[in-house]
Amino acid sequence: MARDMKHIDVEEIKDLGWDELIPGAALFSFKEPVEDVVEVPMEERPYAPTNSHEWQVGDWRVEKPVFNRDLCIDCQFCWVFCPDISILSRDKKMIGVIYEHCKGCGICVEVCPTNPKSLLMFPEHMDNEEALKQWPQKEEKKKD
Amino acid sequence: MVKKIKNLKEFSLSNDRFEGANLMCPGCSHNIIVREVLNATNDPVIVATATGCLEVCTAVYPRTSWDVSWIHIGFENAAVAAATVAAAYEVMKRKGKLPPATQKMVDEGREPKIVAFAGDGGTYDIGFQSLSGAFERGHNFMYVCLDNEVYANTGGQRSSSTPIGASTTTSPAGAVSYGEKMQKKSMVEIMADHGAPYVAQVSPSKWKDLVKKVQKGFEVYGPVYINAQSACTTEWKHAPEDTIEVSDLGVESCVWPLYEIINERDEHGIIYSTKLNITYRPKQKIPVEEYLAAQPRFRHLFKPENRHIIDLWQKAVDARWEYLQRREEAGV
Amino acid sequence: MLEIRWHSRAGQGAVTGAKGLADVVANTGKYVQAFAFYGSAKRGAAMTAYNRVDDKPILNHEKFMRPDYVLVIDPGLTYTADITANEKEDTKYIITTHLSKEELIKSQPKLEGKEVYVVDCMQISLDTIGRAIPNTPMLGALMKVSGMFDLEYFQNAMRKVLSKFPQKIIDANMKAIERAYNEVR
Amino acid sequence: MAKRMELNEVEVWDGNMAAAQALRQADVDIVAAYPITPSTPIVQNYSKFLADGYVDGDFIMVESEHSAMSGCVAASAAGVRAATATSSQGFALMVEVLYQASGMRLPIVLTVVNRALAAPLNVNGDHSDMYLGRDAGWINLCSYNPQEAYDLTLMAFRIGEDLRVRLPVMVHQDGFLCSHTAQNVRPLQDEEAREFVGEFKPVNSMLDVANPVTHGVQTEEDWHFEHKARQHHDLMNSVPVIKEVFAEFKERTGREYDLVYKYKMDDADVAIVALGTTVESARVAADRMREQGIKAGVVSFRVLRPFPFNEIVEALGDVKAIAAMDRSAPGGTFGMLFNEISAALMAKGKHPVVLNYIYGLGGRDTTIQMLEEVYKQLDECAKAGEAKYPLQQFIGLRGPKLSFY
Repeated sequence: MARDMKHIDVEEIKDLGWDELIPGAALFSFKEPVEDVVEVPMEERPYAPTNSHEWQVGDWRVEKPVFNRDLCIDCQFCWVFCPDISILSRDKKMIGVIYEHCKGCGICVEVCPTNPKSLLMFPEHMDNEEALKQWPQKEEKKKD
Repeated sequence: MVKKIKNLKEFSLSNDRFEGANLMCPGCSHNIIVREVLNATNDPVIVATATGCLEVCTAVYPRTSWDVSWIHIGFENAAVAAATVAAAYEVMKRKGKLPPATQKMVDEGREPKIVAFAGDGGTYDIGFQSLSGAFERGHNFMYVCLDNEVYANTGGQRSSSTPIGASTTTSPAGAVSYGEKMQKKSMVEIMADHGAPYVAQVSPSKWKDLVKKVQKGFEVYGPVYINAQSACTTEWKHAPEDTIEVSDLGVESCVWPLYEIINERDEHGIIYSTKLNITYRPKQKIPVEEYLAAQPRFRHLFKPENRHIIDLWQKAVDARWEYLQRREEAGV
Repeated sequence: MLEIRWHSRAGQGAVTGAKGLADVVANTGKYVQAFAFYGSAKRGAAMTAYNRVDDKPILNHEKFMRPDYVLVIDPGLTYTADITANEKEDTKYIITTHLSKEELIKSQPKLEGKEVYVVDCMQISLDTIGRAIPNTPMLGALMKVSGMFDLEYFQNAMRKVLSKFPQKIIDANMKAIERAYNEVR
Repeated sequence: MAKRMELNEVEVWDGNMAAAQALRQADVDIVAAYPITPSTPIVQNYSKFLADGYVDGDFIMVESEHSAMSGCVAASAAGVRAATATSSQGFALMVEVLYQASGMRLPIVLTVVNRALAAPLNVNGDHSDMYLGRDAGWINLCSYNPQEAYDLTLMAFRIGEDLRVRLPVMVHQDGFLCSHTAQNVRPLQDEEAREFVGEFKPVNSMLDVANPVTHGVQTEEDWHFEHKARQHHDLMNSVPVIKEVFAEFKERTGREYDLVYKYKMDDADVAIVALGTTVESARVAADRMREQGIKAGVVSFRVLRPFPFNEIVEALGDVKAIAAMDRSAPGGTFGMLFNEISAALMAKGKHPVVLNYIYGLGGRDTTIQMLEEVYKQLDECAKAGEAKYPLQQFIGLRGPKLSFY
């Protein structure tokens, strides 16, 4: 009998035998119907265990972006240009980085327009609290 | 139903239907484009994807990164796949046999948008026949080419979108070669000449321009072609964090001009007006050299013996920009 | 089993004729087969079509045939096609020609000593239908020679087969069948 | 709503018309097709039905067979009934997508009008295309005449769409010898046919926006094998469903189908095994042989895939000499029928003489006389208890005799 791929425990998936697979290798996004997905924020969606939302690629990172709320102007550049849907922004406010999904590409830092930047790359092993302490000062505009 | 997006803050209210923890490279433009396209509408979306990076990295068993229905069949058939899903949708709608949730959306005026994503290999080369056929037949769907000018998924071979002078794994620069010998072909015009109601070129770095064009595309009935610049950190060999900057250099140098072609058609499909609009005009056109210098795939062009290719590049870009401006002025 | 071979040029309606005959015969409860040989040649090329008729289901799918009737609907094919191929002792020939039987046999000596009938299906179709489609008149001639069906029954049956055509065309075909039925010698 | 077509109790249809009528009656939602000789009339007939209001679905004239099958895959994954027709080179162009269709478990129906594969180019019938696609994971049904092409096409929808199966189905018919040969066909009336085929039951439909589904995933060494195993298992286990559908069809029409076709095999000493119209011609030859005292019979595959192993051994197990007649260029080995029959018999400890005849390539006529000669050779072998002829012979060929092994 094919196992219910909408509800299977993540740990069990890798041990499934051929006889437990869904014919055609179809994968489902959600455990239960979601009538209007654009109305449901990610944190409220009934993700099936087979949705990569439930997975993580954070270990790909060498460096991580750290977010400094004090400097942020909520411009949303980091949100729109993040390739990995790893900038958590709600109600037009930048909240932080979803480290489970962030691959550490650094685009968010590059596109951040504040001075000093509100997002900066720090070594993966460094504590975010520590990173915030080391935040650089405002850069003076170079005179030509 | 057109989603109102006044500014980036408003756009950021979008609830993504494309998920993280997919397996694309860090800093990949494909993902940014997909997000911008999907977030341009609140209507349901159904996606077909050609074989390529996007396909092999977002549906690797047993995980999917899609919160919309999605299909991959092969390398060369994303267009016919999307077109036939569109046809199937219309048959079911006519027969009154749509699934209830879908029917409810349709009743609210939110018809599903059917989108194909394919790379330049799947578009300019192996998928061109299927694309041309689907456009000629006039199915109601959007085709987005994620144009990174190379077969990135298979390890960086040249495609017919690879620009002159680029070093790829099958057109490598060497002691007696400056790399790719051919100029890339103009897919935007080719697709516009199919009579498609709306065709546009976009860059993910100019998100608002992209979203606006996608929205326009969703509003017309018929096949829509979007050629999206997709800077590739792996094959263009720039640093992942520079994706947006490299994209911008392409736009600001007019290597990657942002424009649209609108074929207005009457109820019989006869085109009575063709207009080309340049949708972004750099304040100051930067030299092509700066765009090339940002990408190690062009590094060898800066050797004395290859400098003439840079000159050639500039000439070609200037001529093309001139052509687009003339067409825009002439309203054709 | 009754076997019929048609000699025709592509476009002259031999396949339609063979299928029309099959349709009529099938309505009487018999089993039929109608087929043709095609190559990639287009309109005007010589071709052959075939009918088989039997009281029991037809299982034979060989193209090889020893025909009971050979129907030649294009006059030229009498001379250029191998119309006597695989003939039997009693094979009957119905040949479209403007010649008399004697003149015809003189012009094509290999028909000497065979049971030959002549009828000018070309002229009949031009007179009645207005185009050189000699297939239906040939069927009229076949009815007369074979005695398969009487004229009235066959005409009624053909009306059904042709029912999708305009009345004018059906009437013209009926006339063509009748003329050939009466004129075959 | 499509118009009802009034049909006679007996129609004179060629195989193409028979297949087209079955597609019409099955109320297919999407037919995506491309013309190719000799299957072209199927889609021509179908588009005429559409033009006259007898079809409620969509007919998409695509730009290649590759797109025809891709369109069927997408439509089927979208949750609608899809079908197409092709032959030969077109079939070859579809091959890549045939595997996608079966791998994604989409119950598409493909009517294949069998034709030779180039080079040299040839538009006539042989089984090269059928052989090319036999490992594609589809259910393969074989017809020998227009009536069967019609019946099996209707049944193909029922079999493939059954929730226990969900696999695509090919229905084969011989190019020209069936496709362009008009014969008596007893069709079902539209409402009977529709009732028999039933409504399409979508599974994991892409059009259901509340339940997003991902089709056509990537699997690597950690998953591919299991999925292919599942697919093979389900193909093998389609047999009871095929039998059920055959039985229900018999109840409705009186026409009987079985996995393996047998003619006069109860006491046969020698048997021809063939496919397509040759099966019926061989019956004529077998009857003539029996008049001469040779106990001849005919066996064929009604269902080529899944391979009816037990049934074929049961049919041939007591025969002394068998002709495996392959209508496809064997490409450096024995023909497929020879290999598969020999393997099946050997696996069950049976050792009759099995000879391989390559015949009828590119539409070369297969005469009753030729089949009689085959029986005579078999009779000699049967009496001698050993192969008195080379194991592989080309027959009906001009020039010196060609044989191998």
